[in-house]
Amino acid sequence: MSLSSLLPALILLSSLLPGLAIFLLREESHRLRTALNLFGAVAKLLLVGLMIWGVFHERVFETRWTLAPGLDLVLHADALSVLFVSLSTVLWLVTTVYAIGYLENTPHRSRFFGFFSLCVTATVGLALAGNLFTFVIFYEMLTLSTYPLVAHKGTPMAVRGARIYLAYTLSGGVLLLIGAVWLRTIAGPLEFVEGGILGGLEGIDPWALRWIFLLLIVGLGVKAALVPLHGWLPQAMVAPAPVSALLHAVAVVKAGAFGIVRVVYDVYGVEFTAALGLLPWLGAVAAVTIIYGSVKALSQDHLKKRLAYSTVSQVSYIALGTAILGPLATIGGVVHLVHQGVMKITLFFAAGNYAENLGVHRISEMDGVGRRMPGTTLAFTVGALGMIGVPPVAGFVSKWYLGLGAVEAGQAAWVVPVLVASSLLNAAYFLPVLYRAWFREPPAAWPAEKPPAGRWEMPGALLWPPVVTAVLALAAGLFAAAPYSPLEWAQLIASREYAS
Amino acid sequence: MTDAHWIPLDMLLAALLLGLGWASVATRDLKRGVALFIALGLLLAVTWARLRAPDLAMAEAAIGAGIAGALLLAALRDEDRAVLPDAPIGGPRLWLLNLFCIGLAGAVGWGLLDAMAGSDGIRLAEVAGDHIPDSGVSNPVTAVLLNFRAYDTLLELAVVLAAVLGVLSLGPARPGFERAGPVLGGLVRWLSPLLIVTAGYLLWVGAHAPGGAFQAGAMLAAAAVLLRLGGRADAGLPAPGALRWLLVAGIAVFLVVGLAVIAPDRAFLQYPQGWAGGLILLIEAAATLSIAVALALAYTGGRPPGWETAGRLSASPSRREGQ
Amino acid sequence: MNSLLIWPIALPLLGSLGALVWSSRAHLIGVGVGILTLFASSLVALRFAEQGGLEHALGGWEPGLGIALRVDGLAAALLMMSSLVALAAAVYATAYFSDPVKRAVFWPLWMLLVAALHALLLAGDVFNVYVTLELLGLTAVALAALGGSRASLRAALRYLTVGLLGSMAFLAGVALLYAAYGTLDMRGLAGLVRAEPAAWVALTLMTAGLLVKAALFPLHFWLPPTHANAPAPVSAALSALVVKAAFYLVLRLWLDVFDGALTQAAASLLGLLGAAAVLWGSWRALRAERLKLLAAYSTVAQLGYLFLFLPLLLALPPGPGRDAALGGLVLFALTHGFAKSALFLAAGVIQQHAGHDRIADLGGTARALPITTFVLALSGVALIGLPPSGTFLAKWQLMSAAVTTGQWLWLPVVGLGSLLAGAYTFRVLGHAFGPSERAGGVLVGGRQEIPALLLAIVATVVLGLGANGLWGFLSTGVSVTGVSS
Amino acid sequence: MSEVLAIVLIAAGLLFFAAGSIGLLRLPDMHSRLHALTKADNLGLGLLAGGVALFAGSLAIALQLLLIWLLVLVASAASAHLISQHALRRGRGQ
Amino acid sequence: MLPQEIIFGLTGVGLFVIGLRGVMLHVSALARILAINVCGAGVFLVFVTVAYRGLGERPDPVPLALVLTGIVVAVSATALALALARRLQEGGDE
Repeated sequence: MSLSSLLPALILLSSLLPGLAIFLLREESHRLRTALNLFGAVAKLLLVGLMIWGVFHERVFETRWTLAPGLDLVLHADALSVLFVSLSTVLWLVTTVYAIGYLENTPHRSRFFGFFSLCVTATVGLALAGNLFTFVIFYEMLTLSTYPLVAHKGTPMAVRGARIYLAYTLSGGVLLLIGAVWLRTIAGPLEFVEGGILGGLEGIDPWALRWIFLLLIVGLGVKAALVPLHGWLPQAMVAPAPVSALLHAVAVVKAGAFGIVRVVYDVYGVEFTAALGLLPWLGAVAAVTIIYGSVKALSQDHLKKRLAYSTVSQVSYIALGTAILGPLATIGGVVHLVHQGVMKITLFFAAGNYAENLGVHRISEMDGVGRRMPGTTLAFTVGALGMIGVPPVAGFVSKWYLGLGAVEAGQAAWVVPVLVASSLLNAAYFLPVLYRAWFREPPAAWPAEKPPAGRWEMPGALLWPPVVTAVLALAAGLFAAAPYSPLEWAQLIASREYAS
Repeated sequence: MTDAHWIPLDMLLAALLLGLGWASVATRDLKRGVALFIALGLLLAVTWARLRAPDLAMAEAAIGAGIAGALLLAALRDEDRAVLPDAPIGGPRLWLLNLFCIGLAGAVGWGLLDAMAGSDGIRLAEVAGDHIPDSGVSNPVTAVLLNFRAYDTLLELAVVLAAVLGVLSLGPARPGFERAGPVLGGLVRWLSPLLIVTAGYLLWVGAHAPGGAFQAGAMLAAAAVLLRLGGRADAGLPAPGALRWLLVAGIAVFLVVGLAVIAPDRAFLQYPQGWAGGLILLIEAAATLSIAVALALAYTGGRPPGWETAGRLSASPSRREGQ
Repeated sequence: MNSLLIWPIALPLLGSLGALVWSSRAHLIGVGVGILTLFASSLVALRFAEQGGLEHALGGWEPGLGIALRVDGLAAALLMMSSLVALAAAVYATAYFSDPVKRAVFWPLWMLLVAALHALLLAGDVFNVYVTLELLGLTAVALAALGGSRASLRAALRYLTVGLLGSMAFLAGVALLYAAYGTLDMRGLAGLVRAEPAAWVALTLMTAGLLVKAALFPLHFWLPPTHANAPAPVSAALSALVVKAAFYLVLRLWLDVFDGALTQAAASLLGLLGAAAVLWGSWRALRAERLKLLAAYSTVAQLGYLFLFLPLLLALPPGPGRDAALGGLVLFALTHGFAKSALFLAAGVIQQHAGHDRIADLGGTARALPITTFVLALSGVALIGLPPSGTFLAKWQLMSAAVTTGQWLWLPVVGLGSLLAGAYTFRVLGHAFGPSERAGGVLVGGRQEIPALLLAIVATVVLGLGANGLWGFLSTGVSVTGVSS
Repeated sequence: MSEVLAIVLIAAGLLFFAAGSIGLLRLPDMHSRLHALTKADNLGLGLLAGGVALFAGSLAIALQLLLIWLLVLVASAASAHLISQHALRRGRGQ
Repeated sequence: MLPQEIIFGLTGVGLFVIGLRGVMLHVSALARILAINVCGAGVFLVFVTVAYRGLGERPDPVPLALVLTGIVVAVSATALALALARRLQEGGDE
């Protein structure tokens, strides 16, 4: 087998094998576990780097393994998958570092990091999936590997949250499965092709395709937390901070959004979807979700809950981008896949730090954290501003392209108001937090303060990840025009999607 | 006499069969039920004889009515209440059941008549007849049992073994009966040797006349039953160690013969030319013993004393135990 | 001559005799014979893969007058599964029984059971099938009764009564077949059976008898108490192999023997019963309070899936579509066999460790028995039908066939069944990962945990990723049965 | 000639059987019933056997029939004895 | 088709159904076992009827052999069932 046919498989194994090895480790062997984790993360990063270079130069990477007649497990690297792979790989490295610090001296770490690695394996598998069948497989694997992470603490609340999460995602999985089987049976092997495949097929009942679209989108919408399928997300925030970070930024929610992008662009084809008259509905759902999420976020005092609802709203920008016909909107949606991830992970890291260091969980307790923990709060600020869409942070770029796309598609009439309204709402639920953090007097005593350790406000393993991701968020905005920037990839993708 | 002349008698026989069958199942008094069932068995034996199946007549009388009857009677002694409660189910459900049964009878009867009407009535009779000369025996039934369909018979012995192992696993044997008085004792002393001789005779004639391993085995078992009724709790069976060997003898010989004859051009249980008769007799002899022991053990209703230790070898195995 | 075919039957039969005579070495004989039997079965499978359908005319008499053993893809696949599962369960059993009497009687019966299973899978003669059914039934009952408790004895007695009734119905059908067509050889019958009352009544009687033994809803009532109260290795064999043997015969009759006399309506009726079994079984499994009872009800449900395939197979025209569905069916049966036996063995470990198998009190199991908990999870994945288990591919084929034939009803059934399966699996896991209120417990050794683990891995990984070969394997011996012709 | 005799014997045997059966049904208490039954049946069977033996007209078969008759005699005598003994012990003559 | 085939064939079916009904009707183990045996007797009768080819002809030996096998299987099953029922009355292990 040549490298080009092995590389995708290697990228999976780089996290799968360490994960399985970690399961077998005894609880005490902390060093070895850390080594395995970082080794896997770095190895994956290098392999992905190789792949980016290759894809940029039109090299084809594909691993194919037949599971049953007509059912191939295909791992294939195209521009879109590379974008998502690199996002998850980079953020996995950062999150691993954070998690190692966060879980220091807590029980069941082998179990945790084992499932942690499986979770990332599933995500990368999703990203590289070359057909709908493969996508479904990793989609279910993701459900399986995240459930133990959500339930990790083992408290009744955690178990309950995990059960709700499972109920939602399994049901979604079943619908997705039925849709996929149906489509596979009437339309043949559903290899993802830029520009879509169904448009070219003759003699398929459009109504069948509409029903299948509904099944697929509902199945994916559960993970993407489209209203009204978002119920699990606020419940799942009982998970440990690194898990929430992963769930919201890379793994679960993103998997759903990514799936929607795949289905619309590479299965149905965006023009064909439009021809079926499905885009407006998708757009409507996205818009409702954006507004609803923001409104709900306003009323949350619990920091992670507010962030969770903000995710509900922000991820739907991606759906919104796909729902608007036209390359600019596509760019906006796709690039937000990355930007939202970077910014949201920053926010969750920060929230985790507050809880870890000061026992601060609620916004009402955040008075003056900025002075106690300047680094963390700085990162939090960057993320928050990005979410609002303040230039030059990445979030601005996404919203800008979404706006342009709406204008280009002549749908500015309803899209722009949605964008403006959501941005105002974002400001409304983030700025007060920043104000408290920086300008209010800190309380006499924090709810549960840890003795300051070392030179920094807290251990480096916890401090640097948010700082790094914040810098990334800034960079993605500042150097949006530079080669290899997320925006450039998004443009590459858009050009290929609309080439056909 | 032709079949036409027999019709009235056959009708009578059929009516008796149905009546006895119905009565033995319908009665609430289990004692009566068992007695009627034994009568049904004997009447079936008569029916087999009428239908020109003397081998079956013997087997039915010895096993179907004899051994099974003995087992049921012994079981009656265990039953706390030999009288059943009135109508376990009744009212509409009973009517539904009856309706179902009538429908079923109609359907199956319909199917059977259709089947017999559509058939040439010869079936395998001719083929079997043609091959009896090279089967090693002249009694067609024995030819089928121990040559054409010997594999069935092998598995059938396994069924007997399985049932006996089940019985043995369930507990120790029932206590025996008190020693018999002079009359019964004398009868037993008289009869049991006679039965053993008869068994040997049946085994021998099985090759060319009605009889064979199963009838013979049943005879031996009957002797054991008699001995037990006469007051011998062990039913005249040998020591447990030997019992294990006797139990497996039938299948062992059968299987070994079957495997031994295998050759590149010869199948499992395909007896070499000229050997068939002897091998069949050998197998039947072993089978007779196994069947007799099995039925006798089944009648005693459990493990004979000392069974557990009989199978042990000197070295007791080192084994970590669960639970 | 293919005298090879007799060995998977003869070896365990010899073994049981040996185990009865030398009962102190019984466990060694049991495992040794298990290995040999697996070897023999593998040879049979290999020979089949080379030559296609195999036939061995016992006694050298032409089938009809004599009895033939036959092997096609279906039989070979199930033969391999049953040998593997039986071996794993045997290794497990060497450390299971503490009562010497039970241990001494377990081994001969166990090997008789295996012999009966293999004889049934290879049988090419309907009356011989009846004998093997009785052998299977009696050994299964005797083994199930080894549980010893009142509950298990009552269950065993009911199992026996119901089973005998089933056999009688089957035998009546055999009588009709012989009366009508004058042969008992399956292939001979397949050529003769016409669409006429005799055939219909015979098929109905035989199928009804088998459905009782295959515990198809609503004839499943005897299964949960029996499987839940038998010793763990026995439950494993009962759930994974014995009920499936009855289903295998239904398949034989419907696809081969009575191919000429069938109607879609009849198949759809079985499909409906299967659907009811899926939903009802899964629901009761969800409500079950004991782990083994849960496993037993899940068996009822999983058997339902197998019956869902029947109307599809009948509706599909011969060709790749039908082969794909048939492969899915076999894959489903295999995966369930391995997963369910693993689940029962794991349940046995838990029961021996904690002294009970109440789901609500499983707390701490994950810490005390990590491997066993892992087995629970893996087999759960297979029961739900999540990737990478073989069940996932099988369900995909099932639903795909449902779409092709327009039998939409089965899609929601499969979906709902999977969700319920997920619910009961994660209910168990949730408790197992919960905090423990009691410390310690009996030590359980690798001899019991490892076999279960291997079985579960086969079900969830091997059969999932390596399944593709199966379809090719099945469509080799077309000649014998015309299953896929 | 012998056939006539045979038929006569068989008829007589049947007569005894009938008598025995009637006795079984009509007589008041158990012991007398047993009495009627055993005597009648044994004699009846003997006559039947004799008749059938004459029909068969072969010594071997005649001996076999004789043997059967003797066995039945012994068995029925013993069983009759056991039944009455049992009945006495239970103390229910009536 | 001989009249006997109809007479005894239908009788066999009748016994089969009678036995079936008995099993479904009764709850007592012993009664059910009895009923199953009656059921079996019915099936055997069908087989023997199928084998019967008239007074003049040798009957088909194959069904007769099957019935012989069936009788032995039936008695084995009966023995196991009775033992189970007895153990159950003694109350099992506990």
